[in-house]
Amino acid sequence: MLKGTNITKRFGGLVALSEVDFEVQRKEIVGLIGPNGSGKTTLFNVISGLFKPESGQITFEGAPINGLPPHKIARMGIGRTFQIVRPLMDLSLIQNVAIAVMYGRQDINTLQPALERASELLKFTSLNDKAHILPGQLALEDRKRLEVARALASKPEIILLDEVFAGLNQKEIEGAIELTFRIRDEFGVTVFMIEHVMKAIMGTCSRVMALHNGIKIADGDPESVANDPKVIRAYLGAGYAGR
Amino acid sequence: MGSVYALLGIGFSLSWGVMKVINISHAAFGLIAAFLAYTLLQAWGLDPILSIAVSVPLLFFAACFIYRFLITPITQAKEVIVSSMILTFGIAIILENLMLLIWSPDPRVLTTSYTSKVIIVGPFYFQYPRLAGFLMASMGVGIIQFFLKLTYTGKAVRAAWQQPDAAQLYGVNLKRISMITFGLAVASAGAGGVCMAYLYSFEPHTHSLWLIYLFLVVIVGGVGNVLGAASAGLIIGVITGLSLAFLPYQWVNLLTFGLLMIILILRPQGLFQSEV
Amino acid sequence: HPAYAEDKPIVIGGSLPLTGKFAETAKWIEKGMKFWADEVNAKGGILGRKVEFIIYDDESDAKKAVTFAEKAITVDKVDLLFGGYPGTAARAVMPVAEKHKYVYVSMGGHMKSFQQGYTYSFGGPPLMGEWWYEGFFQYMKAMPADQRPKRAAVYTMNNPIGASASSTLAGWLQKLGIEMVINEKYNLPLPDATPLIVKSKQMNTDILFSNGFFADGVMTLRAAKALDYRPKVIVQAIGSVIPAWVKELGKDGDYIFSGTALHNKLNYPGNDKLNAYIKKKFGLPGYPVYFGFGYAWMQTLSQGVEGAKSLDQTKIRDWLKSNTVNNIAGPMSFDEKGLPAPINFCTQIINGQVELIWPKEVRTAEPVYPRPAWK
Amino acid sequence: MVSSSNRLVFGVSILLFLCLAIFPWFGLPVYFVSLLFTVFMFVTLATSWNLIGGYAGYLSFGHVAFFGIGAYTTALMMKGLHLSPFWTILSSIPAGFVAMLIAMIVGYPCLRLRGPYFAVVTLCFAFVVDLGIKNLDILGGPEGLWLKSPDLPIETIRAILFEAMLVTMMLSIMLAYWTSRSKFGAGLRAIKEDEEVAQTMAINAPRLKIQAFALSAFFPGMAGGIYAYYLTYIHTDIVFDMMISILIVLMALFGGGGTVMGPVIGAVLLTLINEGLSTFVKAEFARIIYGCLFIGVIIFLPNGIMEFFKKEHRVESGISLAENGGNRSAA
Amino acid sequence: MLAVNDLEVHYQELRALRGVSLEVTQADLVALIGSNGAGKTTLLNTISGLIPAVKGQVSWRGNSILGFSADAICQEGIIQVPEGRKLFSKMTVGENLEMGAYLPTARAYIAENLQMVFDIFPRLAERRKQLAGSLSGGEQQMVAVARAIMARPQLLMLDEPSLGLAPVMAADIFQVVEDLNQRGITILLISQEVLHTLTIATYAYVLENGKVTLDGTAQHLLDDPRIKESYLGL
Ligand SMILES: Nc1ncnc2c1ncn2[C@@H]1O[C@H](COP(=O)(O)OP(=O)(O)OP(=O)(O)O)[C@@H](O)[C@H]1O
Ligand SMILES: Nc1ncnc2c1ncn2[C@@H]1O[C@H](COP(=O)(O)OP(=O)(O)OP(=O)(O)O)[C@@H](O)[C@H]1O
Ligand SMILES: [Mg+2]
Ligand SMILES: [Mg+2]
Repeated sequence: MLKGTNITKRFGGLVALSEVDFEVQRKEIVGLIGPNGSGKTTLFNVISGLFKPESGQITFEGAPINGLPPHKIARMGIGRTFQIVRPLMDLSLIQNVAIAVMYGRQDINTLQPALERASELLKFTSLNDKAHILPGQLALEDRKRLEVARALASKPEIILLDEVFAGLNQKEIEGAIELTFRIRDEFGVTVFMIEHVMKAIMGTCSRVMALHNGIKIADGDPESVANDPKVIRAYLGAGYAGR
Repeated sequence: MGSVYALLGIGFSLSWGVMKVINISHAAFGLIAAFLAYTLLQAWGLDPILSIAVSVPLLFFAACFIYRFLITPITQAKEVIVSSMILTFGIAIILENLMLLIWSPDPRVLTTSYTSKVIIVGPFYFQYPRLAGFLMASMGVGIIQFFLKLTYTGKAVRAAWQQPDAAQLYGVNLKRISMITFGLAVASAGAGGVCMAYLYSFEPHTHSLWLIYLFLVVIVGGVGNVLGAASAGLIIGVITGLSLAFLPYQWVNLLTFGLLMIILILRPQGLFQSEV
Repeated sequence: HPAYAEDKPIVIGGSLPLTGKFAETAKWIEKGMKFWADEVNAKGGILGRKVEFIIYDDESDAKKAVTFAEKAITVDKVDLLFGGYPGTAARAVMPVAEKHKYVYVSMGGHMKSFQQGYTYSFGGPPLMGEWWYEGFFQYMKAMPADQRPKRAAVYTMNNPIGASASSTLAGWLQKLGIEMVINEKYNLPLPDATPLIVKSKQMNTDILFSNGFFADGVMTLRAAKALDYRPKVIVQAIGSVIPAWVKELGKDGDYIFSGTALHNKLNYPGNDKLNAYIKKKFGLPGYPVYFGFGYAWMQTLSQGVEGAKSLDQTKIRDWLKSNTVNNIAGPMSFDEKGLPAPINFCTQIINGQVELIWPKEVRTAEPVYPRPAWK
Repeated sequence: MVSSSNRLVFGVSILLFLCLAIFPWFGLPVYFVSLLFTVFMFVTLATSWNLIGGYAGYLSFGHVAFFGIGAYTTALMMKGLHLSPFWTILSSIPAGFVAMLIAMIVGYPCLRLRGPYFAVVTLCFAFVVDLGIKNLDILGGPEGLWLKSPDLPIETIRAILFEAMLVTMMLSIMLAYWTSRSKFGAGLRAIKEDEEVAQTMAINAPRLKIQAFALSAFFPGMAGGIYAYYLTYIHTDIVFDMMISILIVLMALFGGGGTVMGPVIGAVLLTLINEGLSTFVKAEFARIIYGCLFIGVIIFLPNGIMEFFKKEHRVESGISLAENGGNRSAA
Repeated sequence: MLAVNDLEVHYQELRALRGVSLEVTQADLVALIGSNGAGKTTLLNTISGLIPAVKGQVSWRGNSILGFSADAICQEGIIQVPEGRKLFSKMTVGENLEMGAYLPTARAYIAENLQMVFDIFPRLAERRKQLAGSLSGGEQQMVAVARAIMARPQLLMLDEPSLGLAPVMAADIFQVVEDLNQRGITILLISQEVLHTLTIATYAYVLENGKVTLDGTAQHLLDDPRIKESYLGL
C-alpha cells in the first residue's frame, strides 16, 4: 500500500538517503533498522511530508504523495509518531488526542464525542488514569505512548512508529509487542516501525529493512536480515547475542 | 544609520534570542544614556563618547537590578516572550515619564566640535557623527560577538537559554548568567543610544520611534543573530540611502517597509539564519 | 453683579497632550493658559467670577482628545472649553464642539478645518499654514528683483501642517520669478537629510524651504552645514519656532526665516508683561510662541464672555463674530469661518533672538540677507 | 454539566447585553456613552486579535491596519457614494469585508512566517498601508477626510453608534466563544503549540491560519467603520496609530491570551484605568502608575489576569478544550 | 562517597520518591534499575540539585549537599548525563563539548579530554562543526556522554545512556561506561537493559514506586528470581 522508489534526500553535502526503495503491504508489520544517523527518521519525515526529497516517488494506495503538504498526507491515512516526542505541552493528554480525533478521518467534529473517543484511545495505551494531566508531567515512555495514541486518533491506514520501544525493560517490551499486534489487529492498521530493540523487531515484524549511511543494505524476513553480515557489521555488532 | 541601529538592536536581539525576553524598554534605556550624555556635555563639556564610560556601567547595574527583581518572577511563565513584553512595556512607560520629569519634554541635540564635519569619498558624503556612530557601533557589535562566540561566559549564556537544566548540570550559574546577559544587553543599548543621539534629536518620547526601527533590524537580521542585526542595519541604511537618491522622498519610507516585507516573505527566517 | 461675585468659579476644561509626542509644545501652551488665569484671578476674574482649569492629558492621541472634550462638556459641565493642540486633535475636536455647541478657540491647523461649516470654532489667533510664509514673501516682494534668490528647493513633511504650509508656495514663487527646482515631500521620521542637501546643492538652489518639525529641521540644517551648502535663504516652517531651536543649535540656528501669528516683540498690549514674566521665571529673552498661543486663545475666549456678558455659548459665539477682539497678537475680527484677517508676520533668528522683520512697521531688527557663510 | 454551564453563560450574557443596550437611553452624560463606546471598541479589537494572536499564537502587530482600512473604507464609501449618514453604520459591514479580504491577501504570504518574523511583517504591513494612504491624495492624502454628521442631537448620534459598537462587540465575543469550544479553535491551539505536529495530525494549518486571520480582521474593520463615523474626521495618524496595534496586543495578553474572557477583561480594565488615571493624577505620575500596573500584574500573574481564575478551570480542563491548562513544567 | 538517606520528593500531590536510601562507594559502578515511572530520573535530578527534596539526606564525601544549587553540585564533581540528552541544540558539537568543560577545573584539561572523547567517539570528530540539534538520535546521545566526560566527573550519573542507540552503539556505550569506571570514575548508571547493566555493574538497586525494593551485588541480583521474572522477562 505504501511504496517508495529511488528516494534521495540531502542536507547540504550530507546524503541522508540515497536511492532508497521500500514497500509496505497492507496489514504488515515492517521494521526499519540501521545504525544511528543512517537516515531512518529522515525517511519517515520524507514519507509524512515534513521533508521534500530531492528525487524519488512515493505512492500510497497507488496515488503519488510526494510533494503533498503534511496535513494532506495525514489525511490520506498515514499517521506517525516522533522519535523525539512532541506532545502539545499546554494541553492535557486527552485534549492532545481529542484534537487529533476531530481532525482525523473518522467523522467526529464536535468536542464531546471526540473526548470520548480520545478516552478510549488513552485506555488502549494504558494512559487513561493520566488523561487530565499535562504531558510535561509524564515519564518518557508514557510520552511515547501518548504519541501512539495521538497517531491512532486520526484513524490512519498505516502508522509510522519511530522508536516507541526505546527505554523499556525486557518485561515491558513484551507488553509493547502485544500493543503493536493489537494496533494491527484491533485497528486494522499497518505498522511501519523504526526500532533499535532487536527483541521487538524479531518479535513483531514480518519483514525488516536495514539502512546504513542512507543506503538500503538489507530487506527480508527478520532472521535473514539479522544474520546478514553487512547488518551485523554495521549495526548489530559482533558481540550481538540475540539480546 | 544602519550600524547604529544595529548597535542599539544587538542587546534587544540578545535578550530576545537568548532569554526569550522582548525588552520593549530597550530603546528607553538607550535614551537615558543619550540624556546623560547630553547633561554631561552641557555641564562639563564631556565628550559624548566618554559619557559612555558613565552610562554603560550605570545601565548595567540598573538592568541587573531589574532582572533580579522584575524579570526573574516571570521566567516561570508559560510564554516568557509574551509576559516579558507586557512587563517591559510597563518599564518603558515609567522610564519615559521619569525622563519627562527629570529632563522635561524639550527636544535635545548633541552638538560637539565635530558635529558638522564631513568626509567626502567620491560621490559619497560621510558626516563625522555618522562615522563616529559607525565605528562605535562596529566596535560594540564586535565586542558582543566576541563575547558570545569566543568567551566561556558567552557560550554559557547561549547554552543556558537553550537548555537551562543541562547548563546548570555543567556548572553554569543560571541566575548570574542571565543577570549578566540582561545587564550587557541593556548596557549596549546605552552605547547605541549615545550613537543615535549623535545623529538625531531626541526627547523622552523618542524611544518608541527607535524601538520600531530596532525591532525591524533585529528581525530582518534574524533574532539572536548579532552579525545578522548588524548587516540588516546596514541593509536598511543602504535601502534608504539609495532610494533617497533615486525616488521621490515621499516614497522612501514606504519603500523601506515594503522591501522589508518582501525580504521577510522571501526569506522566512530573516536574512540570516537565526542563531544562539 | 454682586450676586455673581459670590458664585462658584468659572470652570474651563479640555485636554492637552501633556505626555507623548507633542508634550514639549503643550507644556508651553499650558503655562500660557495658567499665566492668563493667574492674571485674571488677580484682577477679580471674569464676570466677577474666578477662573479655574480642568486639564486632561490626552497623551498626544487625537482620539483621547475627543473623549476628554466630551468629558469636560458633559460630565464636568465646564463653563468654557479651551483650545486644543496639535492640528489633528483640533480637527477632531471641532466637530464635537460644534455638536455640543461650545465655543472652541484653537490653533485650528489650517484652512480646511475652517471650511467644514463649523460655527463655534475660532482661530484666535490660528496657526494657519496657508499664511505662514505670507510675511516672508511680502518681504521678498519688496526686495529688488535682481537681489532675490533665483532657484528654490522645497522639502515638505507629508502631514497636514506641511501640506498647508507648502500650498501657497508655488503661487508666490511664480509671482516673484523664483524657479521651483525641487519640490519634494517626505514622510516623518526623516531617516537622513544628507541626500536632500546633496540634491539642493547639485541643483544650485539658493533658497531652501524646509517645511518640517524640529527633528527633521535640525537634520536638514546640520546636513546643510556639514556639506557647506550656502543658499541665500533658509526658510523653516514649524521647527524653528520652539525655544529648543535656538537653545540647542546656538549659532547654527541663526538666520532662519519663518512666520508666526504672534510675536513677543509686537507692540500690542500685554506682550511686555508676558516677556517680563518669562524672563523672570524661565530666563528666556521673550516668551515662546506657544506660550503666547495659550495665553492669546484664553484672551479671545474671555473677551467673548465679557462681551456677551454671559456664559451662553451661542451668545459668546455671536459676540465674537460681530466684534473685534484685542489680544497679544493684535486686534482681530472673525469672519463667518471663525478666522481673522490673514496674519503675515515674518521672523528671522538673529544672534539667537527671534526678530520680527516684516511687516516693516513692526521690524525689530534688520534682516540678514543673504545668509552669511557657516561658522 | 457542560450544557448547564453553557446555558448559564448564555443567560448571563443576554442579561448583560440588555443592560448595556439600554444604558445610553438614561440621559447620562454623553461622555459615559462615548467612553463605553471606546471600551467596546477595544474589546472588539482585542477579542478579534486573540483569534490569530491568542489561539493560533501568531502575534500580529499590524492589526491597526484593519481598523484603519475599515475606517477609510467607510469614509470613502460615504464620500464617494454620497451615502446619507445613516447608511454609514451599515457601510461598516462592507468595511469589515474589505478588511477581511485584504487580510486574506496579505495573510497568504505572511502567515508562512513564524513568531517574530510574522510580528514584524505585519508591523511593516501596517506602515505600508498607513504611508500609502498618506501619499495618495485621492484617499485623502496627508489632509485626511471629513465626514458629515447627521442633523441629530449629539446624544442620539452617540447612542446609535454605541448600539452599533455593542452589537459588533457581542458578535466578536460570540465568535470567540464559539472558537474556544469548536474544532476550529482546537486546531488553532494545536498550531500554536507545534505547527508541524499539527500538520501530521491532519490539520490543514495554512488554511486554518488564513481563516483565523481573516476572521480576526473582520470585526476590527467593522469597528473602524463605526469609529470613522464617531470621529467624523479621519486621518492616518489617528486611525493607523501604531499605539492601537500595541494596545490591542497588550490588552489581550494582559487579560490572558487564548481565553475568551482574557481580552475582554484586559481591554475593559486597561481602558478604564488609563482613562481614570488621567483624570485624577498629574500626567507624568498617572503614566508612571499605569506602567507600574503592567509590571505589578504580570509579576504576580505572569500568564495574564485570567490565570487568577484558573483554579476552577483546572478542574474543568479535562472536559473542555476551552481554556489553558496549568503551568508548563520543565519538559 | 555518595550516600542518600531516606529521600522523599514530591511533585505536587504525587509522591515520586518515598524514602529512598542508597550508597555509592568510590570506584564502584552502581546500577539503578526499575520499571518506567519508578522515580529513577527523579532521584538523579534530586542528587544533581535540580529538584528540591521534601526530606532526607544526600551527602557527598561526608558533607551534606542537599539544597546546593545544581552548579554548586557540579563543582563537587557530580555530573549527570540527563535523560533525553538535553543538548545545546543550536550550538555545534564542539561547543557542546566545551560547555561540558565549563568549570575552570575541567577547562584546564580541555585538550586532553577532547582527544579522549574523539578516540571514544570518532564520529563526533567528523561532526564537530555540525549543530547538535541536527544530529541523529544516537549521535546526540554520544554527544551527551562525551560532554559529561569533558567535565572530568568524580561521580558520573548516566540516565539511560543507551536509549535509542543501535545495538552496536549501545554495546559501545556500555563499553565506554565500563572503561570510564576502570579509569577510576565512580558511576551511577540507570538503564533498562537490565541484563547488560548487571553484567558490568558491581552493585545494584531496584527502585519500584519510589522505594528501593531490592539491592545487592550485581551478580546476586542477576540470580534473583524476582529480577528474572519482572525485568529480564525470563
Ligand atoms: N534537519 C537536518 N539538517 C541536517 N542534517 C540532518 C537533519 N536531519 C537529519 N540530519 C542528518 O541526517 C542523518 C540521518 O539522520 P536520521 O535522523 O534520519 O537518523 P536515524 O537513522 O533516525 O538515526 P537514529 O537511530 O539515531 O534516530 C544524520 O547524520 C543527521 O545528522
Ligand atoms: N515534572 C513532573 N511533574 C509531575 N510529575 C512528574 C514530573 N516528572 C516525573 N513525574 C512523575 O514522577 C514519577 C517518576 O518519574 P521518573 O521520571 O523519575 O521515572 P523514571 O523511573 O525515570 O522512569 P523512566 O524509566 O520512564 O525514565 C512518574 O510517575 C512521573 O509521571
Ligand atoms: Mg531516528
Ligand atoms: Mg527516567
